[in-house]
Amino acid sequence: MASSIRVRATANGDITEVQALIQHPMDTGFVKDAKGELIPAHYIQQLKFECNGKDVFVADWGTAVSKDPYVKFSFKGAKKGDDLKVSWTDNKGGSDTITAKIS
Amino acid sequence: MKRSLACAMVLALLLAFSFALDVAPARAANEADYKTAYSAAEAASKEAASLRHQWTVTVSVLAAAKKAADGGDFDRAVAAAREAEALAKASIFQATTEKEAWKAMEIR
Amino acid sequence: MTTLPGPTATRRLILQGAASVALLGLGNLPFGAAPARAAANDKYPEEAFKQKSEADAIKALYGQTAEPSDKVKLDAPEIAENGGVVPISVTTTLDKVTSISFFVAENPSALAASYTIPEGTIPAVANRLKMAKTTNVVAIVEADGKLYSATKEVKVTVGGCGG
Amino acid sequence: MKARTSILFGSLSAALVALALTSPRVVAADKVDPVADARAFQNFFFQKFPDVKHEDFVNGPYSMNEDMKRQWQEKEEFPPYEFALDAGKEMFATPFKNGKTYADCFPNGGVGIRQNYPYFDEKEGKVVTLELALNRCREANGEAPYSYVKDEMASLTAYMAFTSRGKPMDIKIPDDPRALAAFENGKRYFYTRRGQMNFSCASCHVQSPGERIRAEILAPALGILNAMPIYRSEWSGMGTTTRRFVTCNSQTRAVPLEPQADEYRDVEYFLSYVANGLPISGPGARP
Repeated sequence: MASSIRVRATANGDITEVQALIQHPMDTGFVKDAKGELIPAHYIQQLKFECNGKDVFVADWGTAVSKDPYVKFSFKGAKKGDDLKVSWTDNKGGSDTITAKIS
Repeated sequence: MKRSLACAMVLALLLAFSFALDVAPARAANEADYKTAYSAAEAASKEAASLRHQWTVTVSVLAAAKKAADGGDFDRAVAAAREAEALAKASIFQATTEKEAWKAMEIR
Repeated sequence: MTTLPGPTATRRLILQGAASVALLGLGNLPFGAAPARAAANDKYPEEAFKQKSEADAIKALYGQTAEPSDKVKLDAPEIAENGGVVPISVTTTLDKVTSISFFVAENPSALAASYTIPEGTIPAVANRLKMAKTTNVVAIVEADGKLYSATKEVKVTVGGCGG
Repeated sequence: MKARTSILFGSLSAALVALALTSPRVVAADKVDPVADARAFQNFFFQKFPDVKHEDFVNGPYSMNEDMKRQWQEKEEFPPYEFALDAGKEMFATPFKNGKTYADCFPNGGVGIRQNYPYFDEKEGKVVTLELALNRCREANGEAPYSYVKDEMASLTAYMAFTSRGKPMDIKIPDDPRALAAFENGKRYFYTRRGQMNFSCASCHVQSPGERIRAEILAPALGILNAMPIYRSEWSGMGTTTRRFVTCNSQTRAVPLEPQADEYRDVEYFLSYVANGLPISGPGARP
């Protein structure tokens, strides 16, 4: 199955811009399904970006983050070809990880 | 232009007439009253559907009428059936007038 | 365009700050004097995400109150295209930034997202949040141990003509 | 009950007002002339919105409002339909049980042809839309057809639309009376009022594009299908043309027709033809 994480990391000069889109329902636990039962909360709690063995960005998310969440940030100290490891864990113990090359 | 305004007038009359029906029966409605009101409403609703101009509210009010009748509340059931009939008739009127009226809006 | 928080917003923040301080006295908040959130702290701030009000969430997360600052540039739409996907981003010229967080005041729980900004990461984040209704979006930046905030009201309603 | 009848009178007054509003029109000769219709349709929008670039009309509400356009551009940086697009590409590549693939059903392997759909099938004497052709391809290869309103169909059409991005819409009407009748039937459906709200597609998308309907801005009718299928934040999911027609119907409280009903196929034919020349911008992201 293709990974749930799409990531684009482009380096120009010393600054690498990172964009990530993650396929996840991000259910809040307040929404009812067609049969009227509450859909239990199911959302990514932590998303971590590591590069060259160091955390470059850690996101702690609540239920107010949109479905198929998106985040954009930039950081210094990396160059084209370095590996960027992206991993997330959700409140049901689900998780996924991917390693992308900085282009 | 004059002609389409006239059609709207007829639509208004028709609705007023159906609205008046609501208050007619004095004694409590019984199953027979419900049956006649419901069948009239169902016929109008079927015709609206055949013209492919059915309204969602007609369907829901008709269902409400049936539900009320199943619960034995025939007053409410008859009122709902009458309203469903009025809605269905209005949608039939809409279908027939629009057969020509749409041209008024067309970009030429 | 940065909108400086109007006097009412600042007064409200201070008032809420005062209220929560009072609450502190009652020992309601488990860790009143929590240390400012260190950058490397990876623990998921469970408590902060449970707080309903924005002031309590800020208190639970950072243990202090924020003061509005025009160095925090919060970018959010005037009228949200859709309450489920509201693009919100923040940039700041402050330095030694260790954390950035977003709060949606009248959401079921105010804290929406909190980001740890390690050394070497540019203090700017863009994300898409859910908003329950028209309310204030507050961005908080923790720089050199102090908190700075920017607030903007975003209008939210449903679309379409009914059905 | 009282609320319902008051809404009824409300819609009646809306009807009266709308009827009075429509400017007087001389009844045109009833010879169907699609070329003239398309020119008049496009000129109406070009004159109504002189500062909107012609190819921008395909961006629907975003061609009408700056604040919305900014939110759209931010979404387009990493659009929410990425997943549907990748799924569609994968589905297009995976062969059916009998070894064939979608590419065998479509000219040019299904790549870069979306701008020619819907087309008039002279054998069948009816309009065939892209969604219908996809399901017929599945059935011809022994596979179960997909729902017209669910994600699988949207992923397929998203991929095919993506391969045609930027190509001008190019719908042909053969010199066949049945094709002209289908075009006219589509036009009639577009302008016919329906539902208790007594709105036609034109009431919103011709009379008041650019205006707000609660949180949303109404899209102009010109090029309104060029971005299909669309990822709608409101549905937080993909939507095919069929799903859009069905939901528009229920919003005006009209009972929707069955998917790929003749009227839906014809109105798609009409709307696509009058948008000839405008670029395909699918898949799109919308509020």
